[in-house]
Amino acid sequence: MKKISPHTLKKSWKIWFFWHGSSQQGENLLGNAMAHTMSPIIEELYDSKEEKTEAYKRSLTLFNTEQQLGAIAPGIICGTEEAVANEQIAPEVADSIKVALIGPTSAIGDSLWVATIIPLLLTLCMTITNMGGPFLYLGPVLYMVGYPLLTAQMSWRLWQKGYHLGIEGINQFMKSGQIEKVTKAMTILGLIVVGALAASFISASVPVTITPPGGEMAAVNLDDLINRIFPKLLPLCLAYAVYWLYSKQKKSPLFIMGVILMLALAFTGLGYLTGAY
Amino acid sequence: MKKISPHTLKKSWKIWFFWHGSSQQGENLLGNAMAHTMSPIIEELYDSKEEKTEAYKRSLTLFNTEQQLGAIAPGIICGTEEAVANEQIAPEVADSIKVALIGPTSAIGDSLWVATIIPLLLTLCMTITNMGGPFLYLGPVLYMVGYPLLTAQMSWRLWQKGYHLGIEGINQFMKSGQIEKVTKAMTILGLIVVGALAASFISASVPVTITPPGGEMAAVNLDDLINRIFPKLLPLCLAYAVYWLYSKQKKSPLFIMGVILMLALAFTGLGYLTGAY
Amino acid sequence: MKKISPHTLKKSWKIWFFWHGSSQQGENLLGNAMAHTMSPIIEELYDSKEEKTEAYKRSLTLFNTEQQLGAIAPGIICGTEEAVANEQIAPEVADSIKVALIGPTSAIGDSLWVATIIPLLLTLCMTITNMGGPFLYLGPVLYMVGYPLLTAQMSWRLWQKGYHLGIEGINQFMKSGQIEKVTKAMTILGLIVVGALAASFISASVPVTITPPGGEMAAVNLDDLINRIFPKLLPLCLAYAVYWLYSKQKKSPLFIMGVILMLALAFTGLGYLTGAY
Amino acid sequence: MSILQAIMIALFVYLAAIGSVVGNTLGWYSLGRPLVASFVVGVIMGDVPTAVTLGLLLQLANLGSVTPGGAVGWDLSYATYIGVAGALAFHVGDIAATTALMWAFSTVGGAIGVAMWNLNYALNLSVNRIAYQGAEEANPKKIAWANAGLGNIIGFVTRFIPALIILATTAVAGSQTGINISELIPQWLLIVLNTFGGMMAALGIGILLSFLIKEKWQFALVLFGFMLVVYFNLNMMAVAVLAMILAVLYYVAITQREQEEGGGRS
Amino acid sequence: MSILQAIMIALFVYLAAIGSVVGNTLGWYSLGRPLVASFVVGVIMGDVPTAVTLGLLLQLANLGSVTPGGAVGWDLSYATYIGVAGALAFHVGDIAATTALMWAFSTVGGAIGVAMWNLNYALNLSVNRIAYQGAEEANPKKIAWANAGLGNIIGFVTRFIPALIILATTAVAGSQTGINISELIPQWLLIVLNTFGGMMAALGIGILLSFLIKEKWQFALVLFGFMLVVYFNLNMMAVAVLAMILAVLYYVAITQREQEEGGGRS
Amino acid sequence: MSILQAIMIALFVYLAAIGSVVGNTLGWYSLGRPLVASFVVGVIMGDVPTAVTLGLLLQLANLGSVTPGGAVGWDLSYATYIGVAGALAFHVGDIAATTALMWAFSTVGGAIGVAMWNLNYALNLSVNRIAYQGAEEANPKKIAWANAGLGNIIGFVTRFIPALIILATTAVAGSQTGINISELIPQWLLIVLNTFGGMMAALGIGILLSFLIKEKWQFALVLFGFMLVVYFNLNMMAVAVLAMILAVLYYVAITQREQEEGGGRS
Ligand SMILES: OC[C@H]1O[C@H](O)[C@@H](O)[C@@H](O)[C@@H]1O
Ligand SMILES: OC[C@H]1O[C@H](O)[C@@H](O)[C@@H](O)[C@@H]1O
Ligand SMILES: OC[C@H]1O[C@H](O)[C@@H](O)[C@@H](O)[C@@H]1O
Repeated sequence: MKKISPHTLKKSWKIWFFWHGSSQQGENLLGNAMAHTMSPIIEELYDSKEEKTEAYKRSLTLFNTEQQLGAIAPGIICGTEEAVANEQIAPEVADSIKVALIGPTSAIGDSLWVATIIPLLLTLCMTITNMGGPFLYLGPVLYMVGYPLLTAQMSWRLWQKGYHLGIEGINQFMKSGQIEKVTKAMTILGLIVVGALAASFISASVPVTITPPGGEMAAVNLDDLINRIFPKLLPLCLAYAVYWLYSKQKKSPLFIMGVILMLALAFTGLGYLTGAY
Repeated sequence: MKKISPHTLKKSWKIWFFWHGSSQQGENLLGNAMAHTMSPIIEELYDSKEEKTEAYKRSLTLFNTEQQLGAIAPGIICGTEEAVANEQIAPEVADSIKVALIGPTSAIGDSLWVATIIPLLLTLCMTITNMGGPFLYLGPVLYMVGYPLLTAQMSWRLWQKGYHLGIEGINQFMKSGQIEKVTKAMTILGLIVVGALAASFISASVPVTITPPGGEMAAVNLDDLINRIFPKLLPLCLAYAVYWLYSKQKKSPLFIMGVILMLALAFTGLGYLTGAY
Repeated sequence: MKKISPHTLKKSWKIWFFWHGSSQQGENLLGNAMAHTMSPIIEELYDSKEEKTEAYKRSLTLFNTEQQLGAIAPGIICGTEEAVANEQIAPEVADSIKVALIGPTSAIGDSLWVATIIPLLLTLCMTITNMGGPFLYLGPVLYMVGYPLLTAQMSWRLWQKGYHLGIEGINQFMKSGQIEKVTKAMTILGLIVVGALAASFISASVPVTITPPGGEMAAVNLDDLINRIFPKLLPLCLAYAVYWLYSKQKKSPLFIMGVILMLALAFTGLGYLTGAY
Repeated sequence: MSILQAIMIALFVYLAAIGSVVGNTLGWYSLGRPLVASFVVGVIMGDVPTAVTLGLLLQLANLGSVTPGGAVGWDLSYATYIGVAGALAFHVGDIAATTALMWAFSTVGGAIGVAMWNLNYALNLSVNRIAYQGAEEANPKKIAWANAGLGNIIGFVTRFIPALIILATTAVAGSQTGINISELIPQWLLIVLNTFGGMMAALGIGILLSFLIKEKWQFALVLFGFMLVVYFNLNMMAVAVLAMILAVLYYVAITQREQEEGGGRS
Repeated sequence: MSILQAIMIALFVYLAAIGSVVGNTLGWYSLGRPLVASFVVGVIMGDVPTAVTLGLLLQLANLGSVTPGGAVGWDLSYATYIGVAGALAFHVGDIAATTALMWAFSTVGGAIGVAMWNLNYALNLSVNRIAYQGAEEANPKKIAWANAGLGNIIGFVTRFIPALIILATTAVAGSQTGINISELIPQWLLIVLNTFGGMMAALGIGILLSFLIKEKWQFALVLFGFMLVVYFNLNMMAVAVLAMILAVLYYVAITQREQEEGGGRS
Repeated sequence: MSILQAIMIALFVYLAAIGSVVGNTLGWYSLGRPLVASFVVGVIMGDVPTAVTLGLLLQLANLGSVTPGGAVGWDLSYATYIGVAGALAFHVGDIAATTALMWAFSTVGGAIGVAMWNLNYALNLSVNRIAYQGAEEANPKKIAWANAGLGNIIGFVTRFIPALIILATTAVAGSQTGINISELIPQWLLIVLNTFGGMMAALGIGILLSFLIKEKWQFALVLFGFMLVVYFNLNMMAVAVLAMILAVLYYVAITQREQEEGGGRS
């Protein structure tokens, strides 16, 4: 029975961790990086040149994943390569597993890690940064040091987990409700945090002052009026508008930036007209 | 195939919307209003005088519903009348559907709409009114304009929905878990809001000041004492007492008003006795 | 049919309530107290000396329970004794029920009552006490009077409930999901309250002041720094540390007291060193 | 209050009645709610702030006004128009005294309103025969006349006329120079009525509770709402939004659970 | 502290013991909890405010005092009576110094209490033969004498006497004029003991946690309670009510779910 | 900004690119996030506070930066380095003017970044043949050279050089004495750009929403988070902890439910 040594496994992970994205392109996406990543393993598992060439060619095919949380995918591929070397499974099976991994690990990685965890960590560090004084330094440094360290650890663990899964494990993993459940729970986290972000950081106000005729009542600031009924309603609407433009109208971020600029112009104009500036 | 034209359907709804309650009485409740409401439809669907008389008589029988959220009921009846005219169902079936609709649509309308949504809207507008200044005007006007507009829209939509339901739709509607679920969810809304109302708007306090003998300790206001242990405990108890009198003891609102008056007298007396006034 | 009179049942409960713990020891635990408790019942149910001796001997065997919430257990035993006297069940069945009751009623009583309800009541009364002035007296007196009164009532009710359960009732009770559910719900209550306790009452702070070199920035108090990122983090960690030592490391409270004393020494030392004192 | 103002208010007393010509949505549930009714009176009598201040008290005391099957326990609409207009007619600036008056007037007004509603309800029976004739003759006009025509004439007569009488009398009394209500009402009575008014909000809320509470545990939700105000200092808007969020989540939870179970079983 | 006071307190040391003649409800769980025990000492010694202030510290440090199967890890009751009474005997107004003394006295007292409890527990074995004889003879009086009579005499002797000795000695020492504890205790020791006292609440709370936590995720609930105080500024009463509401809702949720499932399947 | 500083920053522009030699964890997701990137610029240019203040604005405006399948819509990293360094080069103390400049520079920078990334992505295709040869020859060194060697050389060239050109030009312009940006930018433009900046945070948050929202009801959760800040005055740390608690409880709830159902059925 051939077995990948722990040392080789780690070496392979290191290549992945640093050079997963070095030569990505539209043809095989992370294919070259994958061949590079698999090289220590292929060298260890096979003896003849033919077998190696065979294995290298398979590793060069199209591959993609989110590269941090998705590290479980190349980890799994290490395991299937071992199984191929031991003739426990046919190369075709390994190939189809590899292809099947692309979709879910990309999607989960992008939405769970990149769109939930990273913004959350950034937000916490921004909050610390915002406190000013020494915190101005603490916030960025915390992220700069903490994020890579924790991510590398997680990535390496997932890699090992993937390698040890075994065929049934893989099947289970692919259809596992577990992932779905974690994703659901993380989405709750993400949604609440995003709502709080909107309230904390977007600043938008209509600089309009209304002076009721007759002079009986004091002039009213439109913003005050809105905020007394529902605080920060405008920022909330703005966030929703961006969501709507991006998600439903399929507008690009650049287009939306333009819209926001127009709004800024309009609001400033209004402010000048009503005498707020 | 006979079909009610959209224009006739709308006309029928309008009669209902304005004159549903014009001649209600103990004999057929909203029966006359229902005959009036059905008149454009009956005129459109039937040709012979015999058929019309037949249909009018059926529409004159006892009918009742909450007239806004319950507008789905007459909507459904328009649909069954059409089915009768096309001889798809027997008049007896239409009659029994009509009778069956009275109970649930009255109950849901009264408890969901009149006892939950209306108080909620009133409360929000009262909160706005309470802010004073221009809000004193905004609150009542918002309700006076907003409530009828939104309600008319909803009522018209439910009417159409009812008309389009079809026989299976009706059966489903009658035993649907959907309604029950919406009711449950709305009840949660209502209960939380009512609790908040009790805390926000009931003011009750025992004007009793206790001076401990010996003169060592400062005089204590009984109300302060209670409020420091659990704030606004008295208003909470008062609301519960009204609930208990009304719901469990089946006392009339007038009787309860009397009880509250006695309490007010007693508290005032206590206040005079202990020197609070 | 023999029947325990209400008066005898009450008499039996009174003996239990006051003398359940009078002669507890390692041999039969509450065995003597149980024989004492059963004496009025045995005297009422049996006529011959042989039967009585038989019954007394059975009541003397090892028995234990939490004595307040667990009062349901001796209540049940009164019922089974009656069944034995009426020859509805064999004495062996009664015995095995008795033994089976020890575990669950001890565990539930200790964790639900002693570790959840009592700390909760104490905490509420402490909160009142903490308000100072007349509340300083109100808090302890409230507990001293309220706790025994309410507990006695509950205990007597459970006793009666136990007595009336009947054999099926007992079986159901023993495997009932009901208890489990109440326990779960109470645990939620307890956990939240304990968290709040940690935040309200533990005071721990590192008296360290850091003066950044260069003199550009103001001196920073380490505690302030921590609290601005997460308030009262230290007390939280301390509570967790005690939990860990007690629960995972199986250290005794005395040992933990020692650890806390060392910490207090260390912190004080640190304070002197950095010039906080 | 002039006679013209009295007529206008009496007109609204009719319009805001249950079953008036504008329908319950515009009438009973909008013009008839004290928040709106007091505003209308305020506009007619030229003192919106005082009118609405009084109206809020009545609104709170009657939030839970539901009339199942035509059973009107308390005619909130009548009570508000008569109560607020009557109090305003004597208003000389002392809000405590005016509030006291309002409670008196509205109590009388509400009682008259119930009586008139019951009369209206009885008289409407006379219309049924005409409607039946219309059906026999297949004559939609006759049916319309019976329901919308006669029905509303009866409604108008039974409500507008008594309201006008009361209001006109009040108008005359109020215009008497030299009457100063503040001096007529003793201090202790003011305190009693103030205390009474503050507690009256419990009436509306308690009756609402009766409609909403079906099981004991639901008091936990009421208590939760109570705490949101008492301990978290939320205002009603915030509570309403939060409660809506929870209602939505609850609805989603029970719907999803059902689907899963349905899916799991089929 | 006079000798009479010492005797009265020693009496309560007995009554508040686990398994005393008044039962655990009145004794160990009421008179034996520092909140009450310190109050009792305060009443006897005529200084309730100081006594209760000390008692609250001990109560917090021992909230989680549970004695499964007779295993008394720390005799809270003994510790409180001796600790508070001892400290009060030397109290001259400096609360920091008195608190420091209290920690010292209560540590000694708690240790003696445990020893006495174990002695009591062992000596009670002697009673069993008499109870057995009572059973053989079917003699309820003998059984009662064994349990309530002898059991309590043993309890009284093992607890009252050592407590009286300590307290009387303290009383004599405390009455010595010229002793000023505040001057005897150095500043740094006061700081240490103060710091120690503040952290001791973690002991009670940590032990409570050990009893309540069964699964890791439950720390989320603890953290939730923590946040209610730290971020929402709730007091304990508010937290308790809120926690109760959530417990009720949780109970209702799991009960309803079960019924639905039961209903759906059967 | 000196030429040396320009070189150093251009180096970081490369390192912080997607797919740079240090990997995305250290590069794109750490050095490339405005919070860190601005800090790096600040350190290099000796003004961390101003740099980070600018960086926070960019970070907020781009929180939701996700690049599925290599699709870079907006090169956040390039935008930040160029934007912050460019603005700092002209910074004379007026933060409003500097912020306005930053928005201008970062817009240009981001656009160039996207172009360069697409160039890089295209040029990388040339590497594939060499990698394929390596596979044919079973030569791991050749594969490594293709991926890590050539891949990174292409990356470096396409990103470092344009960045250096821009930055060096800026350095020269910025060092011209007599240029006072504050005086060149009119007041109204400052207001516009300030308003723009405040609203730009909506961009990042709105895009994040697009990634997270799958069903309509989920807006209820967003609104809940919103309220935690608006009505309960929580800061982000508190919200994060609370949200984590709720996520844990939710996870436990759905896991337990499944187990129960599984248990009940099997
Ligand atoms: O109960 C249903 C319905 O009955 C009658 O039609 C009226 O009292 C309505 O106000 C009520 O909604
Ligand atoms: O554990 C159950 C029970 O055991 C013994 O009887 C005593 O220690 C009690 O305090 C305890 O509650
Ligand atoms: O979508 C998955 C994955 O695709 C490519 O590899 C890159 O764009 C990554 O940033 C992304 O995470």
